[in-house]
Amino acid sequence: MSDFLAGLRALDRRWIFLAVGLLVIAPLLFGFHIAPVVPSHRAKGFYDAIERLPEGSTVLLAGDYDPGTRAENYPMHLAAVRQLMRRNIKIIGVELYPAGVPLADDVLRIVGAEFGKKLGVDYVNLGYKVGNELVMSSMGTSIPKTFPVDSRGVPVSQIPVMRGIENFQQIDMIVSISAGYPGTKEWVQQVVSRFHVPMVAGVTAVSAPEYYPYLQAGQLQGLLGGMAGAAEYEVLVGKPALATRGMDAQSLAHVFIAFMIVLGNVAFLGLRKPAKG
Amino acid sequence: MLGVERGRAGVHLPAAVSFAICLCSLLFALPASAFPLKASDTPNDGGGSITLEWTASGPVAKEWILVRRERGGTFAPVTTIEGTVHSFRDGAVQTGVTYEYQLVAQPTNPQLDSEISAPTQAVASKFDWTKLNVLVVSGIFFLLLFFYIWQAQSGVRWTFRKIPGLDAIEEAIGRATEMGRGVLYVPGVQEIDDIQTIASMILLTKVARMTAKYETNLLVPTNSPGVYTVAEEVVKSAYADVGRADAYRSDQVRYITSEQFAYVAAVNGMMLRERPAANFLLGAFFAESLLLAETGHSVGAIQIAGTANVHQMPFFVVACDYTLIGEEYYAASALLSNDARLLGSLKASDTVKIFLIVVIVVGSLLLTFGQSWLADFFSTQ
Amino acid sequence: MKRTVPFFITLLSGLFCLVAFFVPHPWIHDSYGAVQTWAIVVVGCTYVLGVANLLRINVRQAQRREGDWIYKIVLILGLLVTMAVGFSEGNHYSDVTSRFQWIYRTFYSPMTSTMFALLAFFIASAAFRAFRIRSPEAMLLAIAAFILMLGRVPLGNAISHYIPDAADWLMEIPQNAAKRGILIGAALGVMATGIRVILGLEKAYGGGGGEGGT
Amino acid sequence: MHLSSDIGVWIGAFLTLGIFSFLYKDNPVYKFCEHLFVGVSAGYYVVLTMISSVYPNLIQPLFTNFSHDLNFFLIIPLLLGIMLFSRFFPRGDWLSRWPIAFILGVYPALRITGFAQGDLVEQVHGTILPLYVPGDAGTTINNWLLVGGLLTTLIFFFFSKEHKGALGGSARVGIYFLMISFGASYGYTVMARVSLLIGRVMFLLDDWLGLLRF
Repeated sequence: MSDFLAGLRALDRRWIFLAVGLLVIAPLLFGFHIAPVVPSHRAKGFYDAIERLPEGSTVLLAGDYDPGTRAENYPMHLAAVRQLMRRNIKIIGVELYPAGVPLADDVLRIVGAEFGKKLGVDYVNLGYKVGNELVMSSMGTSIPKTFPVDSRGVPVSQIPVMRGIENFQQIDMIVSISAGYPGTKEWVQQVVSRFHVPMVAGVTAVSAPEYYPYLQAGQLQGLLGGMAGAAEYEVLVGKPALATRGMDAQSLAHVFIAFMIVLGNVAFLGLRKPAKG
Repeated sequence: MLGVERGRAGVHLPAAVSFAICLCSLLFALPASAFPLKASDTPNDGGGSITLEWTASGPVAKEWILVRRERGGTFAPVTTIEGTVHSFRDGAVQTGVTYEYQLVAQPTNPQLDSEISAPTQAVASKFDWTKLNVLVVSGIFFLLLFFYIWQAQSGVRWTFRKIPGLDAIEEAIGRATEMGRGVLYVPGVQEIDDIQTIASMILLTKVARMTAKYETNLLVPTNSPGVYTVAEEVVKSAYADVGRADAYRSDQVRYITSEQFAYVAAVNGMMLRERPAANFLLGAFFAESLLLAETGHSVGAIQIAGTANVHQMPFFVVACDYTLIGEEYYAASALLSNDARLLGSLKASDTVKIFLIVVIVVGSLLLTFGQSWLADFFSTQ
Repeated sequence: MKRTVPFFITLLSGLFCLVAFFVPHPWIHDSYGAVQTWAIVVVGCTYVLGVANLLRINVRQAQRREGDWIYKIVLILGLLVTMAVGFSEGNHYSDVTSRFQWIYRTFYSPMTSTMFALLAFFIASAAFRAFRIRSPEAMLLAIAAFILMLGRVPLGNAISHYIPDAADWLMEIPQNAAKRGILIGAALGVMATGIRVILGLEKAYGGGGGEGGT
Repeated sequence: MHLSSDIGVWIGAFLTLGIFSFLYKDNPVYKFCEHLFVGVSAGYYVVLTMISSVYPNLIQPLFTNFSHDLNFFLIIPLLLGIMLFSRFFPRGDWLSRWPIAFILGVYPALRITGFAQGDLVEQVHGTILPLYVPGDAGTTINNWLLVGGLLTTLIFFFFSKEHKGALGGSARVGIYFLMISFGASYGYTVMARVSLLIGRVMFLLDDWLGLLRF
């Protein structure tokens, strides 16, 4: 037994790496299903908040992430645009991550084609602007002055969907898809209370716990956390896609990591002094 | 509180007048079935907006066309509104121009039209009363801050509680000395202008003085040239302070690389080779926190960590012997720095916390007994 | 001149922006809009400056043949080629078929997403080698982590709906209370530092933003 | 199996595997990828910043529409932006402090009001909760826990008095709340990292090797 524990303690961590890799590849490759995705009430809150918007409303869609967290944010971005376009809501996209622009362009183009929406008439992507929370605050004064042109360089005065849009008074809701700074936290701080605009957020799992106080205080109407939140939302929107596909691998990896914590504590039992403080 | 009441009353005064005018016109001018349309300046904005409210009694039109005219002009449509709606904010008016509104039923049915509203102007507010709570809370905090900084500058010193992680620094260096092994100090991965890195440099002063005194080897790998320059200066002068300038070697502080994972790989390599008895991970950490803490733990070092990056705290808590959590980390550096501005700020934020605790307790008790005014005062939405 | 002018620029622009938060009147608000646009442009220039600096440091290291100089050349080439392609395409840089987008999709996108994917492996190994439950506090942390890891994936729900329910409760009540405590403390810290910077009481300039990033 | 015929996907796959090779050990391929990544991303940032911010918000209005809408005031940020680059000349170094001073006025002011409103005032408001909800024992208990959890966490971060007696007891409870919140963060971080790995594996198996059929 003690030999076994000693062996465990000396385990090269690359074996653990290998196990993680296999556990993630296997369910994807063989496509076996462990359990169905059941939406949580937070995902429902996100979905219902968008459902409550009257047709023809205008939504600001902030895609503040880049390929670094694409696996988490892209599925929720895609699903949110599906729900918005299905409900005939006009979309104004902005991105405060420079590398987020092509992702947002993709999402709008792909779903726009699905629903037969026209760029410029039903939706527009204003693209990236440097300055983080300063851009948000500046949009509160004037959106056309902050974004004189869209991501293609077309002046906003020539874009039909931007007609009449001056500042947040004409925006019915903000949908924030966020990876970190700048993102949901800054939108809450700079825009939600200050200009009284309701907001829902789809965020990476790392940052999700930080936003629960905002959710409880009513600064957010709904919250999607990570790929699991995206999968729940995909089910609600009625088009299970990328995130739902990944959930079985996700389940297995979680169990494995929990098991590693237990195993590690058994292996190193009694080896170190107890901690103080 | 009085300020709010007064402010709000002031804003509503014209509304009350216009409502009275509406009532009068109801009596004299219009058919009985029409309902009043209340138009008033949208409060707390920069002008350019009028808020309309109405309650239609009896049968309601399917849709309304909202029409507007400048006084003496002719009505022109503004927008179409569904019959179920009861308010609208017209944000396309000019400040200081007098307007009149009417809701015209669609399909046409004059019976269902509203009255013509009383003439109204959009007014630009000089103060946004919904933000009074922000002004009050920040005002209290800043006044306390200036007061305590001023006190600290005139030599007042307060007693603060012990911070276990801070006291453990000496113990860890002592143990390293006994074991004849070195000490590793990682100052985070942000630039020198980051507040957390600055705090780290203050803590480094204490660590360097002790290692100089105990003649224990200290290594400081840095990931930015800026941090390298400052850290070198800090360590050098700490050695000089305790009279051991001769013991300082130029390779104790090193610039490794700015690339995140390459830096981690290099520091982990140092840990495995040098096997330090104590690791200090103090500064702004991101994804590298768990890699550094893991390797440090596996070589059996005493680890003391501190960061204000919330996401990284769990990894430090489980793998390190002591963790300075968020504010504790800043407090530790303030206590060590003896800088009046930092000490005054610490004292001021403690005092504001007492104030907030009282507000929350009193507000919750009031709310329990049906009094919501304190809660409402803090509402921002 | 060298110190007083910057001091007054910071003081005036800071106080003006503070006042503008509370005053919606066009007297203040219109110029506030202009000030913000100026700041956006200046911040844009600092980004360009940052990259110019990166280029300068790396060119110097490559010239001196220091350490990994060969990799510095890779860095410089990557930087210059990307810039040249981007600027040569002008406003068409955002077209799906542009060469700039090809560079983004072929180089930038796979590399940045893989960098962060590495961490899945490291977190598993750290769970085994450096997650020590040796105090009641660590025990609480571990239990909360277990409940969350199971409760947030479909597997937890398949075992029992109590697991996601417990995870929800943990997140919404105890977790929420503690995070709010951290949030309030951090807010006080940011406000204190902010006002010290505006009033010129801060020796070192703090620029870091929030707790984002990974 | 349906191998990709797109050269871009092959390069992306090579770079992905090159970065994953770091898991075995630090090696030249990884170093190559890392430096290339830094170079390409810096180049990308410059292009985006110039084309999407500096050009439309400064150059275009200033040089094509000078007199319209007070655009000539944009000379101020233009000068500030140019002054930044005086850093490269030792004697003009002090000039670069002016634009920095401007940014150091605007950002702290934004943060002060943003944090004060969103993270201080509104969070206090969110914690003022009724301590007895008739007929709803669950909400009553949760409200007590939320209020109590926040107060004890704040007390833990209270430094002006030694944590002894009732204060010490409260601080202790505060630590338990903090530990639960760290456990929750741990669980969520695990989730995030695994998701990103899944994303990369999907890229390799699907886009590159064409092995997945959904």
